[in-house]
Amino acid sequence: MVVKVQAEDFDVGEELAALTEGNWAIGGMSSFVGLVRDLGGANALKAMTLEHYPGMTEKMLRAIEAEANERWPLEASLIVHRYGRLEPGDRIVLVATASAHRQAAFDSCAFLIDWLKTKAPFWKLEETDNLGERWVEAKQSDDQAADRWNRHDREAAE
Amino acid sequence: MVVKVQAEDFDVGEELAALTEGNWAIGGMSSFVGLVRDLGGANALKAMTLEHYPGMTEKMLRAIEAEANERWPLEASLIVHRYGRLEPGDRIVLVATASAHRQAAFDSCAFLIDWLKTKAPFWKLEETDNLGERWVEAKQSDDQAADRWNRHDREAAE
Amino acid sequence: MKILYFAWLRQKTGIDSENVVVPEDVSDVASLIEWLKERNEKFADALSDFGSIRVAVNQEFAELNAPVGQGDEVAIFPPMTGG
Amino acid sequence: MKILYFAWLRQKTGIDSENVVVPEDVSDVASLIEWLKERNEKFADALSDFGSIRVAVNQEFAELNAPVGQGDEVAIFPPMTGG
Repeated sequence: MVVKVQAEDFDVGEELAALTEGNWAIGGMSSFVGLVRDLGGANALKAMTLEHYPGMTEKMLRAIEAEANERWPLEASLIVHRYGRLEPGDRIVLVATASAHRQAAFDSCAFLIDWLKTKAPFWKLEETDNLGERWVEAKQSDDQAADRWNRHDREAAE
Repeated sequence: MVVKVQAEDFDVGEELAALTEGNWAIGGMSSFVGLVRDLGGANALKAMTLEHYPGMTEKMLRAIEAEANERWPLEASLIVHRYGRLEPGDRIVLVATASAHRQAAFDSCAFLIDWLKTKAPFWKLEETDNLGERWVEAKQSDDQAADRWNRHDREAAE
Repeated sequence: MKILYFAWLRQKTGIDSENVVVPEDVSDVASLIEWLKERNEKFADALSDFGSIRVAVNQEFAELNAPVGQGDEVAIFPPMTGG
Repeated sequence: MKILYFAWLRQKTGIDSENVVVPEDVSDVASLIEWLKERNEKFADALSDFGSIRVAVNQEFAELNAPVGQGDEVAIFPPMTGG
């Protein structure tokens, strides 16, 4: 279980190689990289600044990674999340999980990224030419994606 | 859309970086790496040799990648599959998909790997100390995982 | 009590972090926010809508009825947008 | 007709690739397999169970009733285990 909260960029290849290195019980590793997107047009993005809550961020990322490790039989897991000023195409976040079985790797990786979207104390400030600075609003679709994982629990319990 | 069928190992970081490089419409990239697993014990694995059907393999991988691109709004996709003799911990396959939206990236990546398990013309020969050489048998659970994607179609059509 | 403000709550209040002595009748998150709103116009504006703010007490998410006291670290921020 | 064998079908028949002239009554996958089984013991054994073999004609998966002819490339193999 690794958690990194940092301003610098990360090397996806190095991070993923370190995750599986020497562990022959791993059959599959699932990973997700979130990037600063710019769809262009009238509101072309100049930059996105990520603010976070130092201390709480690390604590919560460690807690959710521990929960993923309780829910699925993981051999290794990793969350790297950047903060600070980023530009279009820059990497924001890397989540990776490895397991003997591919489905556990896939599901736990999706669980972690859904969770990060709604429960990690990060806030995004977008800078665009036309609209100036604007705080990104939380999306209902992200809450619904995160809630999926609770529903699974409830269904299993019924 | 990139398909590579090769004996040599691949560099995950390089492959993934090339996939998203310069495309600012990408918000998320999902990837999966399959590795040669050895759970140890009495049947500890010495090696796994992958045989494939040159020509048909590339053709089918291109076809399934095209189908993923029809089903989901992908900005980029990649399949790298090795053949030949591999040892525990070696990488076998890399699948990666990138989209403006994370759910499209996740689902299409899962679709491709489920498909590869059952429909790509590869066969695995395991060498163990105790049992000698043994062809890996197709798993019913893999067929069911691949069939999920057909069910989704049927449900959507009903 | 240490209070932290993030994102547009930091911008609207003009404060990122402060140490305050709260009156005795400030006993939970709701009464703390009511007290902060009475400080000045900026706070009244920033904290006007309970629905758009989230609170953590000692780095754990907290509801409006969660107790707060003099030694606590309280953070006030909008809904998170990580990942 | 070019016929390819993979995995344990290659091992059991002892052949990875061959060019054969098939009789005229071999018109589909099923009749091709029946004809191959009559060649010798190895083929009879390798092809004894339809359920454990898969066939591709010109690099497309094919059912037992799929037509085959002199110019085709036919591959015979066990269920795939890629990924």
